[in-house]
Amino acid sequence: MKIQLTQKAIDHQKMVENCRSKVTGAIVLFLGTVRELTGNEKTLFLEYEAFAPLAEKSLQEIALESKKMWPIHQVEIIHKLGKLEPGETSIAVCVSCPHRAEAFAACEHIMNRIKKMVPIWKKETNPEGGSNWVHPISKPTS
Amino acid sequence: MKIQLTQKAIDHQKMVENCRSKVTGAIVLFLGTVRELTGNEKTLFLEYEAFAPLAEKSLQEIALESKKMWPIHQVEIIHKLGKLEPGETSIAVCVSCPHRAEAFAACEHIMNRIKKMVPIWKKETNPEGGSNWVHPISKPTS
Amino acid sequence: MIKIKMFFFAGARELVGQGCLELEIPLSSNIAELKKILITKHPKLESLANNAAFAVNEIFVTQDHIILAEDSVAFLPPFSGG
Amino acid sequence: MIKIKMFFFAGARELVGQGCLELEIPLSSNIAELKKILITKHPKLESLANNAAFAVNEIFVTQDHIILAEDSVAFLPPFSGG
Repeated sequence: MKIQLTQKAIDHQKMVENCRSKVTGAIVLFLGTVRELTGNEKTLFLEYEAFAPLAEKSLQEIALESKKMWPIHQVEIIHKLGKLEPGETSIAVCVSCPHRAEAFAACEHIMNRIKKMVPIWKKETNPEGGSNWVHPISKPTS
Repeated sequence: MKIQLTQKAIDHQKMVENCRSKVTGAIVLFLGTVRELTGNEKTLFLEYEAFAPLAEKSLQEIALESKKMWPIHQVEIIHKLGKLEPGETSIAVCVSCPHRAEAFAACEHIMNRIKKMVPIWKKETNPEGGSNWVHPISKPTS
Repeated sequence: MIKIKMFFFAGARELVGQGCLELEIPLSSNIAELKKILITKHPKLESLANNAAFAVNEIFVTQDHIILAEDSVAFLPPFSGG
Repeated sequence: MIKIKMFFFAGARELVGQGCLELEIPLSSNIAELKKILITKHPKLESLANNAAFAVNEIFVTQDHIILAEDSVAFLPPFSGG
């Protein structure tokens, strides 16, 4: 199990290889990437900020909770912080399980929980230089 | 859209980069990997065989069908044929979509369809040299 | 009688002993009738034949599909790819 | 009165103008009461405060959690990670 907040580019290739094993038949990797357009709003870049100690603890708890729900062999979660440009990976979750249905369910569950439970925030800056923090009141954005 | 049957190792890193875009927020990669144990049966290696022209056509149809069901930006499917050892990737499916729920659903759907619809077969060889073709009568193995 | 080409894959190929053979079948035979002919020639194929899919000229077909002269017919045991 | 440390993040940090400040609050205040004190000092925080989560000493707490002297309290606006 590896949980990490980082300022560096996320190496998803390495995550997959860390999750690969001879005892599992399925690896699911999810990458969240920065979109240039949200509706009609153009994004020049994003900045991610975390309450790091609690964010790491929350990610740990989500991973442990998921290991109780599915036969997860290996799970890695890495979230990038700082400035990100369109196309870049902001988050990567990789899971290996004996069978594919479990791996898909576990990986998606982990992402849903991260969106709801982890104290990380993003600020959008548009090409005109305007910026705003994204604080979804009703429902989390994806 | 890229569909491929190959004798070479699957480069999933490249598949992810081909699916990455500024207009999508989610990439899901699935890897099917060879398990060393199925129940109590040990596997030394697998051999995959395809009815290639029809398998490629079936994979194309599955990808096109999925593009009608979800807003898929890019999809790549690669299946390795020939001899594979435990831990190796036999199949990789990579999908990018605007949002994560779509990407998970599309990728899992594609895998479920591949298991049912594509004329590819595997033969298991155990450490004692015994081998048998896997022809699931009632339900497909994962 | 018409001449067709039969292709066998995976377990079926091993049971028949070859991947491809020429076969003569009655005019206007369909896939269900072809299956019976194949089982008569190769009784070991019966279990696989009852669960196999068939393709003619690289297109999946149903049991009532009529086979024509020179057709290439593929015997496809239950799939295990992925 | 007791002294606590307040930490603000993201939009809340920008509205308050700083990420960290010391604050005096009445003895035995809970999170709900702290919120009222914060909104009185920084009226612009109201909307975020009503939707924020709070953590004390790096543990999530509920509205009725009693704050102790020297506690580190984090004001966590709705999350948008991932």
